[in-house]
Amino acid sequence: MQPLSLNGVTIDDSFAEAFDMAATGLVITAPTARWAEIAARTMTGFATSVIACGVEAGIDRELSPDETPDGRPGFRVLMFGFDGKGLEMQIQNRVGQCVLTSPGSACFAGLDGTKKLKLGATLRFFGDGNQISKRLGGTHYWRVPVMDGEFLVEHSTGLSESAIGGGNLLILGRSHAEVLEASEAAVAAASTVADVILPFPGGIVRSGSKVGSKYKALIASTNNAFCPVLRGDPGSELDAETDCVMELVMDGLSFEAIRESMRRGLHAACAFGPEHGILRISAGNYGGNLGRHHFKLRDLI
Amino acid sequence: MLIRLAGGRVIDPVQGLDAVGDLYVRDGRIVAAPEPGEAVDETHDCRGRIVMAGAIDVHSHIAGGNVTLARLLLPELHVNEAPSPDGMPFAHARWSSWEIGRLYAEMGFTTVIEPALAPTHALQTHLELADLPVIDKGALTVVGNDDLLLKLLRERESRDAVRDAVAHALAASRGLGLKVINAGGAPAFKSNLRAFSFDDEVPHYGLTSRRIVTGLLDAAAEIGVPHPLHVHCNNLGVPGATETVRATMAGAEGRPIHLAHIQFYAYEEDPAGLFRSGAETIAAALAAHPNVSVDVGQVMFGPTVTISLDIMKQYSGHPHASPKKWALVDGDAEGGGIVPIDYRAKSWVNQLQWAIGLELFLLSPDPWRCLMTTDHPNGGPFTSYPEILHLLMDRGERERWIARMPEEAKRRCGLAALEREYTLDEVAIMTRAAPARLLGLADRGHLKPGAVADIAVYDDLADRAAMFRAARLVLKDGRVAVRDGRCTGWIFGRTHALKPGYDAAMTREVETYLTDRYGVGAKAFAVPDEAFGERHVFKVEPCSH
Amino acid sequence: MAALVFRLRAAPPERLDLSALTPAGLVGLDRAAIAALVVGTTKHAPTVGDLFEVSGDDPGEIVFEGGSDRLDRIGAGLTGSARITVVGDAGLDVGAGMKGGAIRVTGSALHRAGAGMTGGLLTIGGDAGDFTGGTAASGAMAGQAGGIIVVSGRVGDRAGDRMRRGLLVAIAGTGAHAGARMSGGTIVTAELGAEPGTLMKRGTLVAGRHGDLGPTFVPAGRYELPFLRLLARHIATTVPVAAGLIPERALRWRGDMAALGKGEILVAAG
Amino acid sequence: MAVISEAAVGWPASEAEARAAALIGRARLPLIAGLAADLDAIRAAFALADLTGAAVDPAAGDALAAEMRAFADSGQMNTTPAEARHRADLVVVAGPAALAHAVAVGLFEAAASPLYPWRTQRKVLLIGCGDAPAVDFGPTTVAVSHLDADPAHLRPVLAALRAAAAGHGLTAPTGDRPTLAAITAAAAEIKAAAFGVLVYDPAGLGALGIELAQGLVKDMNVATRFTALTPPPALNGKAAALAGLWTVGLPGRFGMVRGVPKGDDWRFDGRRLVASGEADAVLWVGPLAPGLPDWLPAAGTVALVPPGQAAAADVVIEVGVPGIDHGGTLYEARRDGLSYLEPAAPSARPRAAAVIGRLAQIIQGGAAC
Repeated sequence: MQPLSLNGVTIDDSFAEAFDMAATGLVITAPTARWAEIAARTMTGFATSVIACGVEAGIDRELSPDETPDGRPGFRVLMFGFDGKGLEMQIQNRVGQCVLTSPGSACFAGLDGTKKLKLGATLRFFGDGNQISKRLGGTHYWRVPVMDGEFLVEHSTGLSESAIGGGNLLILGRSHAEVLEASEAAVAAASTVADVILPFPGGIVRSGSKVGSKYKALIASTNNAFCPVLRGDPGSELDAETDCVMELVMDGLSFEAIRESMRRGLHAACAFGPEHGILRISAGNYGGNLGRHHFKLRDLI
Repeated sequence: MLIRLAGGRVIDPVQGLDAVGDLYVRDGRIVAAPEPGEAVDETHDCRGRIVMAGAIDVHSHIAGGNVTLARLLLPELHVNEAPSPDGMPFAHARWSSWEIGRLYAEMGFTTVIEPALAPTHALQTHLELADLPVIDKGALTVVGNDDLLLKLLRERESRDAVRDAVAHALAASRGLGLKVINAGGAPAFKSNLRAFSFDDEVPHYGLTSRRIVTGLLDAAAEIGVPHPLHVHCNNLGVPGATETVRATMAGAEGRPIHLAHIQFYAYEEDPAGLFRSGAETIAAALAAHPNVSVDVGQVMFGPTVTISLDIMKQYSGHPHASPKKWALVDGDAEGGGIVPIDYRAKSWVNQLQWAIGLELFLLSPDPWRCLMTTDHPNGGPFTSYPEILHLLMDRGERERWIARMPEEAKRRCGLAALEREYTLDEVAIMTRAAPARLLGLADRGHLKPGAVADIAVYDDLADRAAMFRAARLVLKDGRVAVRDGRCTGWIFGRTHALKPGYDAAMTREVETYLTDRYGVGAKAFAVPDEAFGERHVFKVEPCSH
Repeated sequence: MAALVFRLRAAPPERLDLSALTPAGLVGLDRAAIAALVVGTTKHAPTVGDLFEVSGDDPGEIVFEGGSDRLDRIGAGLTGSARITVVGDAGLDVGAGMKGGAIRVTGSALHRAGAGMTGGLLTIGGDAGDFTGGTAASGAMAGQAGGIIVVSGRVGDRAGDRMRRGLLVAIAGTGAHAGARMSGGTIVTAELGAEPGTLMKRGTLVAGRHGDLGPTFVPAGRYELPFLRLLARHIATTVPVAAGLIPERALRWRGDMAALGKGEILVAAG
Repeated sequence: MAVISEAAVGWPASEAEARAAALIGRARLPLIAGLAADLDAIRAAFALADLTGAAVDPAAGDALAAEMRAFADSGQMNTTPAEARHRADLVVVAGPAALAHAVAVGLFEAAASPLYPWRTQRKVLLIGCGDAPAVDFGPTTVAVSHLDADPAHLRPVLAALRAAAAGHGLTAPTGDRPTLAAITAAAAEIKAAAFGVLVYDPAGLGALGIELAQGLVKDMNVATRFTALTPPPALNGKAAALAGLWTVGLPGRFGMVRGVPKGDDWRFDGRRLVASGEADAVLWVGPLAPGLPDWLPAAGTVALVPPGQAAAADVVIEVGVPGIDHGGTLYEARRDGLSYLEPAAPSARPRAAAVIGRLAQIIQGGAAC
């Protein structure tokens, strides 16, 4: 079998192993795009890993006024968690602390679904009895009095139980600067796909991890196999020229969306080629025994 | 005219009779078997059927200002849909006097007592009763919260004065008995008290409920009112009301007393302040006090309305109104309160009320002293009596209902363990013989020669509800009133009333009091025969002595 | 199948109760049985056949031709997806208590149009009388509790009385006491008559102008509420003719302070 | 046999009665209007309505409709004149009509011996009654205060009072009539009452105004005792309403729609039924009425009127006046209930009930042919 490559970059015949997740979406609007973005960014902060943050969240995309329910600028955010109950708690805390508080904001369902998660259903109680219920065309909203007017919030949002978390790409290269530049480009490309978020800082995680640790309290620890400074350990996956590895992680509402996002990220990274220090693309997996979704890199070329 | 009811199973506990045979009626009365060869004008085939005296209800709110206010408050619960048959105008006008008479008759009831005849509205009550077709009626005069009586008691006037005041109220309002409702509770509520117990004092009067009730027991005995003083106790619906009932029973000190709709008091309080069944406590107290009779006030599921002169209780109950509207009259003496309610099968509280009522029936030591009522319409409409009889007579039917009870209700009562099934004989006692005896109406409730020919004939069906819902035949005063479960036309019964005497001085005292209070005299409150046109409405019943 | 058409032969001699002429009331009836239905309200008891020429056979699509303000209870309690069209005027209670379907009256309607309705769409081309979208009868605990009513002209007094939910649009204006005792829902109009929102507990009136409010409505500021934008969009899609009635910026009156005081009147503000 | 009243049995039908019966019996929709009569006549009218499929509208129909509607919609808290007179420590009177009623039922009259001796003092608060109404408020009244208001438009002031008593915000009434300060002071007085009574005139307030007034009363009962007193509708309308309720379940104004009693205040409004032509014959029952209403046409009308009253009607039948010519049951405002009134000057004039009963008999006989 011929080794896989794209634009001179070696592509491991490996796969990203991803898991079933529950997901929901929200649309956050404000009088200006700036304030809609502030609310959206704030509520998706500290939401990189469901293990420690309770949720993986990020901005899916910016919405034009035509695309939002109230005709104002907005952002769609996606949130991924273990189950609906956990997501509901995250919605309550994050929308309550970061959107309800943000000037001029409103918050709507960002995902359809027959199963619903409480949104305004719990946040309305902030109104202390002065909240106003409104149903328009089958949709239920709450208007909650706040100091700059009203916080308009939809009663519920949709829940997807067929979402997927953990699509990923490992970008291996010569230097930190070159790998970072290619990774940024890969994040930008991967983010153009709807229904996908890259929840880590700027879409990149540099501390890819393995399962388990020598310390009993930890359930994950540094990924020895892809740590350049640990070359020499048995099991290191890195050759002598690879001094830097960065990872992109994608959560998405569907297999197809993640695969497309990975494909765009992979091509964007490979476009830099060996001449710009990008040597190899790999993916994280656990041998295929833990996650039921496998994104084979060979299918993305 | 001689009528023969032929070949039915005749059940008459008064005569100890349960046998297949003929029953004869002549000129509105039951008569002994005629001489052989005497011509029978009319024969009704009763083979395979049950023949009983017409049933009697001692406590059903069927007339009077508050019943009519309930009609006004809840038009949505009695929307008319069916036309009435020719010759029976308003027979299907829902909640009307006319419909009430028809529906009672079709179940085989021939005498019904309105238990809240307010003396100030006696004329209206009697006018409404007079428009109730078919059945005989009577009403219990409400005393015990009126300022005149309270003043006499407060000022420690003689027992004679109290007796005369009560006798005057009874005679003027043309009542058949005496009723007291949360004695002292109405003036206490008007003075802004929100709770009132047997030994609490009415503000400004220095009188307790106990003093009022015992004063009325004395008066009733001295007047010779055949029906025991009919008491609506304090603390209706309150967890712990079993204690109020026990205190009231003990307070009667052996004198005859009837406690109304006892189910609403058979509530004990658990450590969490919630209620649980006190039926065993009540049943034990009933067994220990042979002077006491009760009616149950069974709760049945569905929307209904509570109508009561207990304005304190009705005000405190208004937050539970369903639909959310209610009315309260701070009237002369009591007034009244109307609070709609929906007893829901899904509510453990309502289910427990239902179960407690049945427990009381099934634990009752004596069918002569524990009567069937729903306190119509307070616990449910009187039209649910057939279902209640089915539940009492058929343990299997009970179990089917119990299977739907929430656990919360099941573990707060002992209904599931009760195996008793009422016999037809016990039913005849509870719904015929006993109420007649308690009302002092000697000419009914049994089938002895000389009794009024108020007779109900039922098909002997395993489905007791179906059986008692539609009598096969009902004779009222010897006339066919119902055939095959349907009323056959308008005939009219009478309103039974006492006519006690009293000292003429009381007439003057009452006149002075009324003129002081209202600016009009006793005539304005009278119930003269002339007010009924050419209708012959009243039948005077004798006092006991 | 062709629409089931009831063509009025002449002005009816008495008020008619047409509530039986719905899909539910006509199911399984052939032409003769339909003609025999009594629709009169007096002892004369005229039938469908006495008063209407009947054609067509589709009870899911009913047309009344030749209106009259004596044609009462058209489409009362309508359910499902049936459609009823009245070419001309309708009488009392058109669409009262309807749960679904669509009724269109090209002329005007008398009182209680859409009273107590819980779903569906009721459109009236002319004016409508008192209690439009309000309570259907004495003692009724709820007025309109869902669905949409659109009246192109004016509605009478107490429109939306005890309204709980849904949308009532009276394009030209309302009579007095619009939204009386309402506890939810939204009324939209160009002009509210005298004393709007009497005893309203909750709910929203949106208008360009209004009559006397009395002392128990309190001004509570001027806002560009996102809710109004949402409402404007909803109306633009469901009632395009009324799209211009929603102001971008509104003065919020809060009341009725004589009742719960959690209702609002939103009036166009510069 | 549809005659409830047995009064008619055995009387010969006069020519006028025959003509009247023909008019009513032939009509597509007869209207039985007025019911300004004793209870027997009201009952007879109901029976005739059942027989002929008529609409029924008491003379006080409009006022009655508003009051009954408000009651059915929300319920009420009321009291009697006697209870108000003896127990109230605050009487709030809303408007001149209410004040007239309070005076008429003796609310301010001193009792020869006070029934509740602990109640020694009373205050009166007048709303929209002017500053100096010519009324003797009696020896127990220790203070009379006034709240300025337009007597024709009391609703806004009552609304403001209720809002103020509930602690809600307010805007100033039009023209500061009354001022916010006066409203606040009046609300404080109302809240301080131990047993307050609000007297209002239902006819003047309309259904929403009644509900508002009752809302104020109910609000106060959370902490103290408060209740209301109202004048009954005119021309024995209360008796018609009560009898309607126990006879067909409907208060006063209703129609017998193909044998089924139906209530609808607009549809069975007599004035409208006549104007629209829906009613094609009218039986006016008015022995207690001062005259026929102006909307009644002469053609097709049968009028039962008191002796000597001129009436433009096809058939005019003079009947006795209950309480004068014959006894009768009427609603008595002072004692707030139905009372039987003995005749003041008994005469042989026919009772309205008997005439109506005979009309029914004739119609029934005709229908049998």
